[in-house]
Amino acid sequence: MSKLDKSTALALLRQMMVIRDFEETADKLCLRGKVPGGMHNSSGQEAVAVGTLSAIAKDDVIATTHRSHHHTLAKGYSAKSVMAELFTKSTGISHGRGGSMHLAEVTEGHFGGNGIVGAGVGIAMGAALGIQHIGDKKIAVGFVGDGGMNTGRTWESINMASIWKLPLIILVDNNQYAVETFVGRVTGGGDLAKRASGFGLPAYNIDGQDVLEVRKYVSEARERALAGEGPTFINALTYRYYGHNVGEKGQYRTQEEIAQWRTTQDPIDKFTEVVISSGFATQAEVEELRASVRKEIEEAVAFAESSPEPEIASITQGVDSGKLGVQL
Amino acid sequence: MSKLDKSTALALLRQMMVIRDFEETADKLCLRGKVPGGMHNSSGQEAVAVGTLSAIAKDDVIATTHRSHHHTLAKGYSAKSVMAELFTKSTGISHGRGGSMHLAEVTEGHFGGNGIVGAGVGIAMGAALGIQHIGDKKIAVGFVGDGGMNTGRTWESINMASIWKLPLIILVDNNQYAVETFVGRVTGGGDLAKRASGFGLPAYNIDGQDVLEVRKYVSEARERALAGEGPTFINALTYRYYGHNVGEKGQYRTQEEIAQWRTTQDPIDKFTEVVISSGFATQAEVEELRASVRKEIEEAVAFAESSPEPEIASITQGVDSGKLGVQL
Amino acid sequence: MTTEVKAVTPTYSEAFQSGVREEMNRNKKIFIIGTDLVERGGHFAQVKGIAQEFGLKQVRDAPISEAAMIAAGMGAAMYGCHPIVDLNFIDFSLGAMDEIINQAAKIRFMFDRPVPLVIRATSGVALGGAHHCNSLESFFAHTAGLSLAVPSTPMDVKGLIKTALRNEDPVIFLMHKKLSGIRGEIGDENYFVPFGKAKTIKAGKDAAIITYGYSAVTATKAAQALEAEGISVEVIDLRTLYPIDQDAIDAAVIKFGRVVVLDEAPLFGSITAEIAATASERNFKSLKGPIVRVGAVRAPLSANPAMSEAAIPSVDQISKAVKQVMSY
Amino acid sequence: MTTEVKAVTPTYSEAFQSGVREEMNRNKKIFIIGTDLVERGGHFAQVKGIAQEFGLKQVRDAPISEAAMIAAGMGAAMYGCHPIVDLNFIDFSLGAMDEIINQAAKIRFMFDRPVPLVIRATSGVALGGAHHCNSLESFFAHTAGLSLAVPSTPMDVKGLIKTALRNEDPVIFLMHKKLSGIRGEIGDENYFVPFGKAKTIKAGKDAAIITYGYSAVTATKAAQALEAEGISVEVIDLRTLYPIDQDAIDAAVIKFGRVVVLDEAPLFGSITAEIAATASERNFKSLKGPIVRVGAVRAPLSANPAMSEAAIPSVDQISKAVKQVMSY
Ligand SMILES: Cc1ncc(C[n+]2csc(CCOP(=O)(O)OP(=O)(O)O)c2C)c(N)n1
Ligand SMILES: Cc1ncc(C[n+]2csc(CCOP(=O)(O)OP(=O)(O)O)c2C)c(N)n1
Ligand SMILES: [Mg+2]
Ligand SMILES: [Mg+2]
Repeated sequence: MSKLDKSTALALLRQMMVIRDFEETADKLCLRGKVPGGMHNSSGQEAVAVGTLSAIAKDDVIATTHRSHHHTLAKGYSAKSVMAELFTKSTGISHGRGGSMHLAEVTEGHFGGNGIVGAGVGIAMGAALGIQHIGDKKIAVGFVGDGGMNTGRTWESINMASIWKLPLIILVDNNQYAVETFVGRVTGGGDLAKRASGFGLPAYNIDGQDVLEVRKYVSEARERALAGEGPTFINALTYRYYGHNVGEKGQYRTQEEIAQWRTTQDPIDKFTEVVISSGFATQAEVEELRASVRKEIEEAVAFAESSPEPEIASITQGVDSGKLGVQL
Repeated sequence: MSKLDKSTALALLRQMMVIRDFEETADKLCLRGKVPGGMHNSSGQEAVAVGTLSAIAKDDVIATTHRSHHHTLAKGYSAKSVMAELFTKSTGISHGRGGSMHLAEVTEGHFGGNGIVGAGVGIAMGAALGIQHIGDKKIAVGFVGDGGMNTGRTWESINMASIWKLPLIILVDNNQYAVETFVGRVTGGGDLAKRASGFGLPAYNIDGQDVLEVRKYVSEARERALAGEGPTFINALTYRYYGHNVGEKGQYRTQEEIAQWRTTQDPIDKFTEVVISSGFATQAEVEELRASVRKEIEEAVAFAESSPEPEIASITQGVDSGKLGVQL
Repeated sequence: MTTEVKAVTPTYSEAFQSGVREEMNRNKKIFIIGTDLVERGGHFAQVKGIAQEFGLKQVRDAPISEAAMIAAGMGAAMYGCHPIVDLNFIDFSLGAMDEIINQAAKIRFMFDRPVPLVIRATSGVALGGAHHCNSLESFFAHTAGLSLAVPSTPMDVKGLIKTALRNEDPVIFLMHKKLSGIRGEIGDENYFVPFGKAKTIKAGKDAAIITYGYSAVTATKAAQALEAEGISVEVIDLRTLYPIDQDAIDAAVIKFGRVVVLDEAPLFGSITAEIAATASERNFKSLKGPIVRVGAVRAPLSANPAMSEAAIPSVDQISKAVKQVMSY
Repeated sequence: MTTEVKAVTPTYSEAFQSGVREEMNRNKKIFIIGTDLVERGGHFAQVKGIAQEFGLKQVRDAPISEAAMIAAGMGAAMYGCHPIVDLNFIDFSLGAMDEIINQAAKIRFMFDRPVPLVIRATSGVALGGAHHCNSLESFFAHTAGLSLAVPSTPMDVKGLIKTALRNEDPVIFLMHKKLSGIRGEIGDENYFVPFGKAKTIKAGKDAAIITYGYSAVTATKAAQALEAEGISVEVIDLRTLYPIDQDAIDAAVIKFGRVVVLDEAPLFGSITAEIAATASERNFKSLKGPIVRVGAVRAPLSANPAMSEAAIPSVDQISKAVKQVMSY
């Protein structure tokens, strides 16, 4: 990976700002009833998403979890189409069928969020198998939460990727909590990279608040995958600022803990410092960037608000091809 | 564990002989159509079963796999009741309902063989939870094959046992093949103890052909479990002499490999040497032991042959209690 | 002078708490496993406060490992405990189907050992989209060895869970999402609802709707609407789907000869088919015309609320079905 | 003088091979994943020789990881391949139900992306006991997004698998254990059997038996026995359960008014209920009496062959059912 240049740096920063603003805006809209079924706010986890997605190619594959707005935006989808999906509008990325948990654009390599913890890694592993089978020069990334690290299927898939040397990255978006359960309480051994390395693949615990670190590890993993050296496991330590689902608080962690992460470990703040200290932007320019992001998100909300609902009559369309019954 | 004494040594040896004779006899009977649905011969794996079961208490719990004659005999069930079950007779340990794969006597801590690869560890883990909940001074052992090491549910259960410090031993009866698939071909990382230790429990790769080694590790693991220190993972390397299911050969391994294990690593031969060199028995006494075992197995066959078939009319009995509908 | 305080009746979720508490008070072998139960009290507050009252041994927060959770409950049940495994959403049972269908359901038959295990989950169509709204009743009802409760009122929740916890069979206990907050009377400590006894929730003279769960609410609305049109419909709430109250179904067919069977599962292959087919077979001559089934469209659910709602039976659709049976 | 060699017709398993080979020859995106496929050719020789002919990229031996196998197939299918996942026994699908029911079945609807995936397995009641004889047809048929083939002849095996491999829907392909060795003609390269088209395997004048799979064989035997008693029964083999040939079912009801629906799943909640209920509802007036369903008892299967056999419909039972419909 080449040295950081100005345009890349600003792009990374802006993308993280888009995610933060998107999430905080959507959260408030959700509290106002605009997001049917609720949503999982990823604020605090921007560097994992942006670091990863900026290090892979546009048509590489991702499959992810119930908490995937950040991955989806970082993959390059517009705030409009994601916001509209949260509103379950026809203009949403999944045409209102999926909602917040089921953002996807399979033709472009977004193999979907998922309502089922642990399912995403398997789908990404399958995509990596498809890539290997066809011989394409691509990779797949399977996102999973710390909670998803205790689903057996995830380890089945990691093993399969390991023995078949599939071009896969398993990316743990480790925000340290599964709903209200601290990772340390339910994760035997505690060290996820160690766990993974027992399945025979390179495995790293990294700082998920440092967008450049994430970017670097993912980039190297991608190179290995493209070289036919198989999968890599990356456990990125991060933190979620809001409740599991919108509006949830709970006593499972202290306000001090949240404040500590927010004030000392914020991925956007940290990278803003890098950007400024590297001379890529002044504080004023950063504020300008933030303002342009604000505008983008406002437009996304307006777009989502004004978009039409899906056709109710379509509810039985697209279930299957209907062609199995045709005599060939 | 105390030093090996004569009666223990002879008991261990005899138990291994019982298993070997049982399996080779049953195998032939199976080829003659006496064992409906076939059976999985455990010849070669005697030390794993006898080493384990001799190191735990009579009312400790086991749950095992499709290949479990040896575990069942070593737990102390008579060759008669096991053979009769293979014949699916009413006098069988599971009354003919279970057959070769489903030997059980739950009231006595045999929680069953299993038709499903990987299911046994979960059941044993649950039993260990029951033990812990009630506060009994017992442990549970979950047997699993090398093939079962790639089922996700097994790792879910290992993790659960690890975080809850359950009194459980995970015992890999690692005969190196799953049907025709060599363990090395499908097991990412290759080192099962390393895999397990990533889940935060003591884990060992041991020689499964040495009954005393197995006995020692299991005994120590049991002590830890009873002391509230949680589960232990033991991967015992062994070898299966016959095909996966009776009558199967296949090209997946060489005759030389089989001969090599049989002649240099046979658990009964190896332990016979120990017994003789320790002065616990002469060669002649060993032959007498063998003869008494022969007689026992012959009686078991006669018993199974002459036992009545289960009542056909019973096929709908015992499905549920029938009492949920009673007004309390 | 005393002020009479009108007590607020408990919610459907509180009814569950109440039944579980009472039974836990008399039976220490009852304990609860699931995610986020201790602090949060479960996603629907169904076990709120129980950990605080009974301690952390009686309420265990589990990793996200559904297969292991069921295995844990099953093994502990075989050992002699009476666990409740709280799966949160019934959709997540799909990750533990072997444990439920192949293991827990079959152990009593195979091994003559009861499995006193309650598997609780919310079910039904509500917000949440395709992965959180599966109607799996027909899977469980079809499986020999399982019983299945589907209460629609606080009274029945409490009465049925208490019956389940006094018996020794594996019970799937489905609580409909949309009913979580409804309030109603609950019985006292000695009030038990037997399985397999339907309840007439509205009497009628002309035709019967046989249903369960949230559909009982919709059916009652339809019946009220039809009342205005001079059609008097009886609404029968089955309360459990296995055992099923065949007597009540037969009586309705004989009495009215006009029967609608309703639920919100996709119609093709739903449990309504079983009800209608068996009812037709048993009392064909009493039928004035065919039994009419009403169910959901054959499609996954959408996140969009209007689409989701349109997929399941509406009051209008139900009324239409009743009018159809009235037309005979 | 030339000696005419009477060619032996292929087996049911060979028919599968033949169809798969032909389709693999034209479409390199078809590949097969499962356990013990390469050397052994699968437990029923269903893919024997294919690895040798097409290479190890096209036939992959998998670890025992059913969830990951389905995930692998699904992800690769989404990517653009057309995998066949061979689950060996359909019972093992219980370890991959989320991948099948919640994921593969719903992706097309949610994400507008086809999932061209064939899941092949043997099914049906035979030797093997409770864990190897689950009849899960109703699970799959009930699931929107899945199609389900249940061929009873070599001709249909080949014709249906070729159709499945030319289409883009997820298909569950169930081959009955007891039929593995039967021989029969198979079609040539251009012979395709469409889904949703039943086949009359024996014409009759008085009544119809609607069935599929091995029950088609039992039904034909019953029909032959009844012929001697002067009752002429038509036997209709559905061949696929979804899409189902409603036209053929309707026609049978209309023509005969006397219909038996048969399979070997436990009767309560089996797919026969769907068939009978819908048929009754659609053409009630044509019925001379109720449709009679015949199925297995509500119990797990036993290892004892006579018990197992007694659990499923016998020729006698079927004949009795036909006589019952003849009595109207
Ligand atoms: C199989 C399954 N079990 C349980 C749930 C309910 N659930 C949804 S999100 C969640 C926590 C997931 O935690 P983690 O994997 O750490 O992801 P995060 O929410 O922190 O992003 C749970 C338990 C689910 N969706 N799927
Ligand atoms: C879930 C599941 N998948 C596949 C099978 C088919 N099967 C039975 S035994 C076996 C191999 C098991 O290998 P291993 O665990 O090493 O045990 P071993 O036979 O060597 O004792 C397989 C694949 C099964 N019974 N269950
Ligand atoms: Mg988390
Ligand atoms: Mg093995």
